[in-house]
Amino acid sequence: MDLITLAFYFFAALTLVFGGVVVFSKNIMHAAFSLLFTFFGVAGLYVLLQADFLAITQIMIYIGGILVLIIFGVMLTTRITGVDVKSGASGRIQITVAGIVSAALAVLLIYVSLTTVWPQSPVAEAGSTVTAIGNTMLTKYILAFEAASMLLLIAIVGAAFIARKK
Amino acid sequence: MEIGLTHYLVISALLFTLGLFGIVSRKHSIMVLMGLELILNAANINFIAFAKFGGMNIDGHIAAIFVIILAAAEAAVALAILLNIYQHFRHVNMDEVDSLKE
Amino acid sequence: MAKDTLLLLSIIILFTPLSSFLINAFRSHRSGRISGVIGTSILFVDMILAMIVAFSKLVTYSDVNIIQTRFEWFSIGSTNIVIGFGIDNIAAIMLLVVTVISFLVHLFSFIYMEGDRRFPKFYAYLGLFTFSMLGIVMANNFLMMYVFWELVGISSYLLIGFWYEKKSASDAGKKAFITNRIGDLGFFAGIMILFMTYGSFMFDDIFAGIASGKLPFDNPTMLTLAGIGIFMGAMGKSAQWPLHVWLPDAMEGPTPVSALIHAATMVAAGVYLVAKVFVMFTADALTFIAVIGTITAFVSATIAITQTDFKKVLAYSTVSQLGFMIMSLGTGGYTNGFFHLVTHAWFKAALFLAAGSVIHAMHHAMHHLHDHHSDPQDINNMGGLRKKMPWTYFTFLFVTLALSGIPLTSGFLSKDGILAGTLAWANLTGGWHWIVPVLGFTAAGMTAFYMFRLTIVAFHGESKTEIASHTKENPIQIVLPLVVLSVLSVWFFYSPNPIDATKGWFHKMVVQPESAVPAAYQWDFLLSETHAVATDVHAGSPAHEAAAPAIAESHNTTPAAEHAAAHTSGHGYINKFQEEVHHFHYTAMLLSLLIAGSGILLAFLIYQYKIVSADNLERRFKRLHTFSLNKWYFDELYNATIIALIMAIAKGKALFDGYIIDGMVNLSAKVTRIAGQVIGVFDNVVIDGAVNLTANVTGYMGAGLRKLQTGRIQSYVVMAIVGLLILIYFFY
Amino acid sequence: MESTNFLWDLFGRNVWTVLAVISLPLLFVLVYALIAILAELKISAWIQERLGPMRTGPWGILQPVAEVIKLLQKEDITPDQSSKLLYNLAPFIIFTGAYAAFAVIPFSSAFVPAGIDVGLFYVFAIGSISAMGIVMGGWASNNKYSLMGAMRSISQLISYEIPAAMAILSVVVLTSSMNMQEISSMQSGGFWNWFIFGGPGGWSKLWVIPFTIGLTIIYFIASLAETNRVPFDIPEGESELVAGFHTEYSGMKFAMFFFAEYANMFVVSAILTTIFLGGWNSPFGDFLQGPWWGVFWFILKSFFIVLLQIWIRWTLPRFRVDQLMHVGWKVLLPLSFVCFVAISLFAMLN
Repeated sequence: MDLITLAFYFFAALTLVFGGVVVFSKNIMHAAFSLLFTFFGVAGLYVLLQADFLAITQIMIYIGGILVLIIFGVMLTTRITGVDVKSGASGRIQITVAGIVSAALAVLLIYVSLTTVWPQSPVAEAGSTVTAIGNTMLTKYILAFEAASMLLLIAIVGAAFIARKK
Repeated sequence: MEIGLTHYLVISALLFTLGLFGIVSRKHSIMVLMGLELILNAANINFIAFAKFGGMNIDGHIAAIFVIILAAAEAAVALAILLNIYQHFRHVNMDEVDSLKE
Repeated sequence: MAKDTLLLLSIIILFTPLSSFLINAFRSHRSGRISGVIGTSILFVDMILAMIVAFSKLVTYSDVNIIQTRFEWFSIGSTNIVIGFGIDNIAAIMLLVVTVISFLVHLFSFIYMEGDRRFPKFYAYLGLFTFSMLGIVMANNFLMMYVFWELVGISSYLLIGFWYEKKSASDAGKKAFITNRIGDLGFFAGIMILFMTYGSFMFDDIFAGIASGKLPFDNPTMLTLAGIGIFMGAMGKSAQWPLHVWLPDAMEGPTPVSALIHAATMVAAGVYLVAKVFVMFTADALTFIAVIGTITAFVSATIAITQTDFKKVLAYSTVSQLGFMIMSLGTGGYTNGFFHLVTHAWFKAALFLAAGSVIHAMHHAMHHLHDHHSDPQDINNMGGLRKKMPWTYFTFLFVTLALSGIPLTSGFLSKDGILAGTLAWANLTGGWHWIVPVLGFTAAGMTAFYMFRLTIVAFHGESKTEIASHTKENPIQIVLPLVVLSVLSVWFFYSPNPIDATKGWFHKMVVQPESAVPAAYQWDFLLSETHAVATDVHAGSPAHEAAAPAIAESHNTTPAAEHAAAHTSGHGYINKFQEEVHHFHYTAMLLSLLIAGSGILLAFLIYQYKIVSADNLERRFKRLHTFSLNKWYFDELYNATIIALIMAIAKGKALFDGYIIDGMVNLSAKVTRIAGQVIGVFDNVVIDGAVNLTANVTGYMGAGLRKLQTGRIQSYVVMAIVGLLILIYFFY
Repeated sequence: MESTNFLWDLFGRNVWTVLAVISLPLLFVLVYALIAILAELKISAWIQERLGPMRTGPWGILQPVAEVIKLLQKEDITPDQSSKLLYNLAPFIIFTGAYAAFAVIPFSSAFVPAGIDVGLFYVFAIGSISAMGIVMGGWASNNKYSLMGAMRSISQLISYEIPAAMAILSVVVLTSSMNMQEISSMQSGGFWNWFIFGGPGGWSKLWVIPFTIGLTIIYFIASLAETNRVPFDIPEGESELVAGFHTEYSGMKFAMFFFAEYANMFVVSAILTTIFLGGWNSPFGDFLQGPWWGVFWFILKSFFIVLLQIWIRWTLPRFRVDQLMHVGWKVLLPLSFVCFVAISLFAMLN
């Protein structure tokens, strides 16, 4: 068991355990903060997958952006009178159904993952992906890139418009 | 056992089902949103895993980046909408938001 | 002025009063005086324009028959409805008459109607009336003529019933309108006969058609009937016997209205119509017209003698004079008939305005004395007004002389011509036709008598009541129109010769047109010599058209006719009738002077010097007096015959409706109800059962399926995932 | 840029070496923090015309040590109604964020803990972990002042991140690299080649010098805000919010915050040094140039910036919240955009 394998299991555990906390926690703030670790774990997995740029993007956008937004959302939409902020579980039947369906899906997906013969290609050389991503983004995916920038602009303007006080 | 594609796929599957469970079992909209983020992350793990092992190479990264962009836009707009819903109903429980106007 | 400009100006003249109507109609709740100023100034402009157009036509284009335009209005199938408008000499003269009198009446009403709470509305109605009347004048086709004919009817109705709070006023309005409708029915029938035959409403087309020998239904009688039908319209509008009953009642309207509409313009429209379509009347139709005119003139003159209401006397006098005009036209005296229309318009308007002046003064006096019961229009309440209202008196006296046919007045010129015409006609035709001049002369004498009776009773002697002694002269706005109108009644305006008008401009301008009727159906003495020759030689050939100069537009009528006449007879007369009239000129003049003089003398003897007692006469001719006083019982006669008949028919129909039709309806309703009940049971049990069954099945299914449609996204997600699982299970 | 780390060359890649590489910056930070605290105390005293700590050691130079000992001895209070786990976790998260940034800071041409290609980006991203720590601590304290302090802090961080990012991006545009080691080595050959003066290049770079100087100032101001230093210390403005998000903290956990703040100060200074002030390069060309001298120059420059921050802290008054937002969004942001566009144009035309 080398360091890489160890790191993989560490990050996998981090992701899944805190993912579980996110989902099962009764306190919404705990859930939100657990998300931090989940994201961090995923970023770690990216690093192990030699996607350094993606990993940092993950940290920057998910933790620095989306998570902050979510926490702001929680704070602005919940009456925080104490530290135990309920995350609003549904009725027992619904949870049961959700559990069954999720478990079934998990079993199915894992079964599929394990039994399918995936097209494998030789493992790519380790190295910086930034240049490659930049070149591809501005050549092959230039249209999608511009569309995404427009989308973000519109989302910003729209969000600001929707959220402002009447 | 060498860490390979299936490892990541399994992790992704588990993360996906966790997210799904979060979406289905919670009333609080923000909890649903968090579940959604988990699902998107699971998808991204798949993309990157296939980029490395499945020959998707840089295209997988690009796809993941677009997923992240969409997630950011979605979170911004969704939270803005939630703020509005909260101003109207004083809560953000999904199944109690049931009228289109006051 | 170019012809196009002239037509353009005519259109402007036509629509200017309409603007007055629109402006005043939309400000009918505002202050009144402004409306008066607006209406009067618009009419002033209109009058100036009308003068320009009229002089232009009469001076520049005097030799052009008619300046007109025609355009397609719309088409029904393959039939094109063509309308248009045009100015000929009589239209030009009528333009002058209508606008001048209308302007003076506007001016007069400014004081007369002051303080009335519907003052703006009054001016609006006056504008509407003037517009409609000008439309009649300018029309060169039956369709427009008919449309404006009805517009005149409606504005007359509005103005007669202007004080509609008074039942008599609103009744009078309705009576006028309905009576007119009866005449219009004939008018419409006549128009339709002509339209069916000639396929056009244009005068030109129709006259050309008649001249070409084409007759309605190939029957000369139908042409006569068409003429009589159109004349019936004139009978209604011009209050000819037996449709004259509405005009005296129309005096319920404000006096300026009586002057404008029921003396000078609207009632003259009938005469104008007859003159306009004169060329299409057959000999039979003309005889009918002459007889009707004569009866009207005589009957109303007899009634006027005994009336005591100031305006009623004038009203019957108007009817009588209209009878004269119609009679003149009927006897072929085209020019004199129309001449009398014009001269009569001035002095009758003056008479009515003078009456208005008197009534206004009486009203003021009554108001001053706080008397609200006396009748301000009863001449027995007046007397001695000569000293109180000198201007009114002298103008009134002068126009009374004109009406009576005393020399140096315009009335003498025209009436003399008419009477000479009747004599000539009777002489040329003979037989029972002599009754026409006899009754004509009698009526002329009676005219002089009753007019002087009116003057003497109302103005001479001492004041008969307190009210009369408190009257005083009216302001300039009232007096000025009187003076203007009476000045216009001086002979000089029509002919330099005070006893013969035939050399004056009027007779040069208004020349009797050539008849379009085939010679076989027309008096031979009304046909010009060329025409007679032409018809003799080429009977039924296209030469008719060429020989009917009156028909073709911008055809040089007057010189042509004169030229032709000079060639054939060498006397300067158009036809034999003119010549005969000339022969009878002095006879008629002496005779009428004699009769009018004796009428005046009689009036003075009875009412001024009381040598003959009026009461004695009244007692001795009790029956005649009552007969006259009650207007020959025409209203009662109509009540007892026509109205009673209609009521009886209506009652019979009501019974029929009540018992038979209602019974059938009720029976069918009952049958339907029973059938309905049976069907209802079937419907409830069988059909509703089936429908309900379907509905319930659907409903239960819906209620079951509805549970799936929770509205919760989460349950949809679950279902989607379940579906995915199933799909993967089956296809993986 | 494979391995600019002399430890790898010395000992090879094994667990112990990794541990050494990881802990080296920690050692540095400990020493640095003590010095910085002393500097803060002394400089504030001199600015206020007093002597400052004089009793502990000669001229009071041991005063920071005493302070640390005091903090370690203090009772560690955890508020009763707080969210215990998060409350205890927050200081570590914050310190983790601050310390993680040291991974890519090039102390010398021969030493950088992790020489990754996206170093600048990494530094930038890792800053957001500190933000999470702040909000975690603020919320978990169950104290309204803490919560408000945390929220203000977050909004301030987000607001000033953008001008700072624009400044960094401008340099990235000029260098076409995000590797901090590369950026540093590009600026070798005297202070004239530093990016504050437009970086290496011919006379045409004169056009961008105003913009690069401007960006340097912008980055400096933004970094003040990101570290919550005066005049941007509203999140912990004592006159309004007691002590901001760490009001409830005491003892060792407070020391962690304290520590993290000083570490952060050094991180932003180090970045400023690296991207604008030539990094470990000597300002005088080859004079005193080399791997070891590089450490000296780097620490000297960074320390100068830290001292500048301390100096400003005791000189300027605090901004109001609205002024803060105004400066961030309406002044710095447009200015940084202008500079960025200008520099991009320059880079494109070159």
